[in-house]
Amino acid sequence: MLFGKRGRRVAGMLLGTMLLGGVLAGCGGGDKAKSDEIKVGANFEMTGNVANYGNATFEGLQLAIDEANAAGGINGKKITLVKADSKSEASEAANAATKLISDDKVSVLVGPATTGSVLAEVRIATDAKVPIIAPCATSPKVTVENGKVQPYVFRSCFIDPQQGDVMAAFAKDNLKAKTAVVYVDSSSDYSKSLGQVFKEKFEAAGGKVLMEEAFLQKDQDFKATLTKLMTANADVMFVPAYYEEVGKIVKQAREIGFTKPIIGTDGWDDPKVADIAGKDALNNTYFSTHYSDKDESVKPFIDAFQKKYNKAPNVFAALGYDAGKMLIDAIKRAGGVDSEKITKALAETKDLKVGTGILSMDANHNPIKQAVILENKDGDRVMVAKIMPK
Amino acid sequence: MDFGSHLIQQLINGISLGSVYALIALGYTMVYGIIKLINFAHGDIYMVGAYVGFFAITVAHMGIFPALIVSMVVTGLLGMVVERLAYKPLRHAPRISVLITAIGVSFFLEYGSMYFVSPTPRTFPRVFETEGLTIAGFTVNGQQLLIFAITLVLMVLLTYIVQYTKIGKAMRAVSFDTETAQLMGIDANRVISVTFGIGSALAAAGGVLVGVYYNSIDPLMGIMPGLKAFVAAVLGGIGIIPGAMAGGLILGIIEALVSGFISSTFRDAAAFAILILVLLFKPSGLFGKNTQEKV
Amino acid sequence: MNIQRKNDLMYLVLGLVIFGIVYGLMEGGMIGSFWKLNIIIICINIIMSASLNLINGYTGQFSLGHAGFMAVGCYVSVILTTNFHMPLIVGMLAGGAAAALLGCLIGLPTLRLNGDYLAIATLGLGEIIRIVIMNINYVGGAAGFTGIPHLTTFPWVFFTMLVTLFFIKNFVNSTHGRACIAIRENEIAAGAMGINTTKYKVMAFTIGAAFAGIAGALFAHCFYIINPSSFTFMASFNYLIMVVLGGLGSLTGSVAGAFVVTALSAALASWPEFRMIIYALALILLMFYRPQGLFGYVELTAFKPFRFLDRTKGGRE
Amino acid sequence: MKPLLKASHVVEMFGGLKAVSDFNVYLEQGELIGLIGPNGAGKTTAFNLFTGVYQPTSGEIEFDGQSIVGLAPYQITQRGIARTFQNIRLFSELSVLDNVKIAFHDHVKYGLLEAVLRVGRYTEEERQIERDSLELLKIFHLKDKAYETAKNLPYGAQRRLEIARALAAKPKLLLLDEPAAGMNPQETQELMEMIRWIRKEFNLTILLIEHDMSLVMGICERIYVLEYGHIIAHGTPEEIQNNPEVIRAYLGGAS
Repeated sequence: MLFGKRGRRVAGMLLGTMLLGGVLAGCGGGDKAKSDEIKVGANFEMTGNVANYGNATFEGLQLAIDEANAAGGINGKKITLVKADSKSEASEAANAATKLISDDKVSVLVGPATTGSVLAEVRIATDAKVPIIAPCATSPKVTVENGKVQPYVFRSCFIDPQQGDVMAAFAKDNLKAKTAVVYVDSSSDYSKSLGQVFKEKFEAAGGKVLMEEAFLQKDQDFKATLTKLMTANADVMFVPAYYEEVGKIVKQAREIGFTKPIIGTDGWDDPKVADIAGKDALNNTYFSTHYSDKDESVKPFIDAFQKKYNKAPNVFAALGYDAGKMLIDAIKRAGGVDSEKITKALAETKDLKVGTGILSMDANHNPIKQAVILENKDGDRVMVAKIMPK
Repeated sequence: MDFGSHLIQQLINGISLGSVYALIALGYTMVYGIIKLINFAHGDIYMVGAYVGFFAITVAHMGIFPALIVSMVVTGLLGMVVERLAYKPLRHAPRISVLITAIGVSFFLEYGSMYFVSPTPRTFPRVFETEGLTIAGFTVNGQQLLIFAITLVLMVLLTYIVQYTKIGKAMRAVSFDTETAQLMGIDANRVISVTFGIGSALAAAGGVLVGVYYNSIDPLMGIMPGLKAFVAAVLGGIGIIPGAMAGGLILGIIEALVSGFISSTFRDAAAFAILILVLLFKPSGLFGKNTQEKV
Repeated sequence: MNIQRKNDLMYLVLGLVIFGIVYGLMEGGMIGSFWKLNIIIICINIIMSASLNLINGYTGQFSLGHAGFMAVGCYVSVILTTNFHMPLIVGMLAGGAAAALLGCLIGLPTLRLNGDYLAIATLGLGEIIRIVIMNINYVGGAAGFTGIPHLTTFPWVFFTMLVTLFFIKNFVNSTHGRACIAIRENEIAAGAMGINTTKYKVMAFTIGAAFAGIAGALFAHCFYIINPSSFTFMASFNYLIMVVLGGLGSLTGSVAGAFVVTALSAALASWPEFRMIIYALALILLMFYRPQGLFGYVELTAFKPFRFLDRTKGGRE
Repeated sequence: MKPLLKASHVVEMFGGLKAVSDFNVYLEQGELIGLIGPNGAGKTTAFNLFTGVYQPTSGEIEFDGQSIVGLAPYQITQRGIARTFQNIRLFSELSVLDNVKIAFHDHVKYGLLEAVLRVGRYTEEERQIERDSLELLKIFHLKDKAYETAKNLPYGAQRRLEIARALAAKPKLLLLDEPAAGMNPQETQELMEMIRWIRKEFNLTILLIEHDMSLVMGICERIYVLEYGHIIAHGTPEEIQNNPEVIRAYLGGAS
């Protein structure tokens, strides 16, 4: 009896191990790329802390690819998106990128949404000579490391210094602010680096940053820090962060009686901000972004997105869509799935019409595109400035 | 704002934050009290409660209070189902296995809801006016008061249930010694099930109130509050109902003061550091009795 | 040569054979770079789970802060290799030493706590370590440390793993290990048998932390970047899952647990939407059918077909 | 000659409750002494005081001429006092052999590095420990059960294993807390022989708590009687049997 039980246990364990071994072997091979398709790896934050940004970016990308496929593909070839989950974590992003490149044999990688995750896959892609398009990783070091351009990395958004500069000038010149407080998301590279640039530029222009504070992703309650920031009595508050927290920050700031302008960056660009904060609270706030939804040239994208997903796009979706457009254009010009040729074509992107405007690639693999500053006014967004690329 | 009034404002902020922790901690502590399980899925039950409330308001067009009740009932039942399916079969297994199961349930609820309701945050419709009340120069939000009041009422109610009702006595008996309780004719499984139901309903109440107050819910919203509530429960002495309340408030106040006077980046670190310090001097929490093993 | 030496030699040969096969398959291109990376991660996770097992499984001290020690090893080693251009081995040793030192400092006061209280205290300490790292700009703060040289190779992780397993195996089969196990079984009786319980708890904690630090060093040099978000309490849970799944107090169990969890997650990578849901269900079901873990308290060698691997325990059943 | 163990005026308070008061005991080298008393008289508390589990509120305990007040249990064991427990405390998931091996802990000389690298004194000492452990198990008729899990042993065997384990710590003084509890008369008889034998063989001093009067009266040379934390009587078995105080304490009645 005892022996039988033992035997069963051993058998069960061996079976389990073999089963897993089978899975291992099964997944080891990967499919060979069929000749009539172009495989694109979509490495995004499907789960984890920033899953909502990863998913939104993916939706935009998917829309661009679907449109291209509906129009007959590229030179008769359809584009297939192969999804992988980076779990909002750098090491998992590297893992997923390795899978897409080595198992799925993709020609191009798109994503992930956040800087840290993109940085983790740069070397893997570079070693395999597969280009990456990072739709919304805004840190300069994504494309330029120690003064050297990363040959296989491109992006479809503008970089932090650009935006920080724009908002510092706006605060100083348009809002006539002499003093400011900065409130950043210390779990985000994007937010921290924007906060730093803003401070440098604002102080260089003669302003003064009185207080710098930080919060963490997924925080719910900001009142304690906001109360502290209020004691500084500054003319403006700069919150370079993503919409989920921004909505709550604006709402709570107004609740505790902060009436001064609150300004931010493209992370604010989501209809949810108004839902969370409420349109009254959102008055007297300004942010920079890539386009105004009033702009006629952006309308086709917004309509198409609305039709496909039954919701308005946010900035992540727009940048994902732009990344898709860049990709399609590059594959078209490269005339095939060869990664080297696609890389070259991406670098030569010029005057391409994307969802949010016209875009050209500069020598550092950063797009040259317009920026706009929008004001939230009674639930509407009004364009207050348009900054064309220099 | 001078130092004194800044301090008072931060205390108000802390108490309001702390009552949210306390509300979740109450359920945590009840479940722990009865089967000594750190139910890591509790924070996710709270998240489910928020979503049930959300759909009750937006899809079924209910008012806030009916939605709160519906959410508490539905989530309470969910808690009982989870207990029945995932924990009950492991009643005699090592405690750590049940803990791992709880982590599994937590993952399942998080990623399941990520799949079904998408990771995009949802916003609660306005169900209250969010006017800040200004009392003697300090701003208090109506909802803050509401959350605090509801937490207080629930704590008193729970203490009453546990101390004076039949089911409460059964709970204490099961908590003290499950087997002896069963010999005395108590249906321990039913008592445990009810405890999970009540605990989960409390979490749901917390979820809906927080959803209304902060106005945004998402599938991962339960992780941090769940952890903080656990810290609060341990701080007060896990298994003790007033301890959970006190622990929650203390934790909230610590966080507000650290954010307000030191730096918000060290807020969580400070909260944990204080927990550890308290444990070093009072190894069973503030309200816990030190029981030495009999040799 | 005595039986124990012979046994060790046999394990060593077995290890070398496995190494030879896997390495051959890798070099021969039979294993693609995705599985190559995941095999490296499996080895690192084995170091993590085995070292956590020493604390949780053998000594019975419920620690939930293992990822914190990994983080310390990770950051100390990358500072040395990246900023001071030291070789990997120096980074590994320094990372392990730093984690061990911290483990000892933390262990001394906290290991007086019992059960769940110790669990939450160690969880808190792990989080404190992560938050502190997040606020140090020298190591990149929340954004992470970039530009790390890619030094971790399969031979490195495999042999480090082998050393770890040998270390822990020999440790638990000595009087020091037995002292730790006695503490798990009955702390009061252990004290009455002349065992300095505090010393051995701290010793187990320190050794566990040291190996977590070494694993951290290896982990860091797999990727170009590391950031604090890889070391949250969720990561600690993950290692705990490996240990419990394999079986507390079983070294073979730790190996199996780390293998199953990592391989399952990698194998499910093609279905990103369902990966975590399936993982969660698998976890619940496994606990259902084997609440004591795959191996319980016993090693593989306790089962008849594998008993030839261990001849020291002559009369075992 | 100085007594091996001497407790003078020991008081132990739990909150306001005096568990033991003005407790005076001495044990000469090589004696076999009994400690008896009704339930709750403070016998186990006395053991816990001798072994460092509790610290006396006041008073002095000397062992081998040195004070052991303030020492931790493991330090006292290292000085030479080993004990068994009233509610058996075996390392229940481990094998019978490992239970005994653990208790050799304090007499092992090899260090951590030797153990991990399996060099130096490790192999020889481990072999010695194994031999000695099996030897001890043989004395207690447990050798054929050496590889069984301790918790699966019958009750009487578990009690014997506890004694074997305590002996492995190589004590000078052995404290036995109700060693015959739960044993049948025949087992008790065997145990009595065994206790006598090990005392001679290992040159031990033994203090035992026991309710089984036949055992106590049969083997002890002197007996202390505790009631409500006080020693009410002290003497040879005959003296104790005829002591009116003891009869009152055990049989009740007006004092």
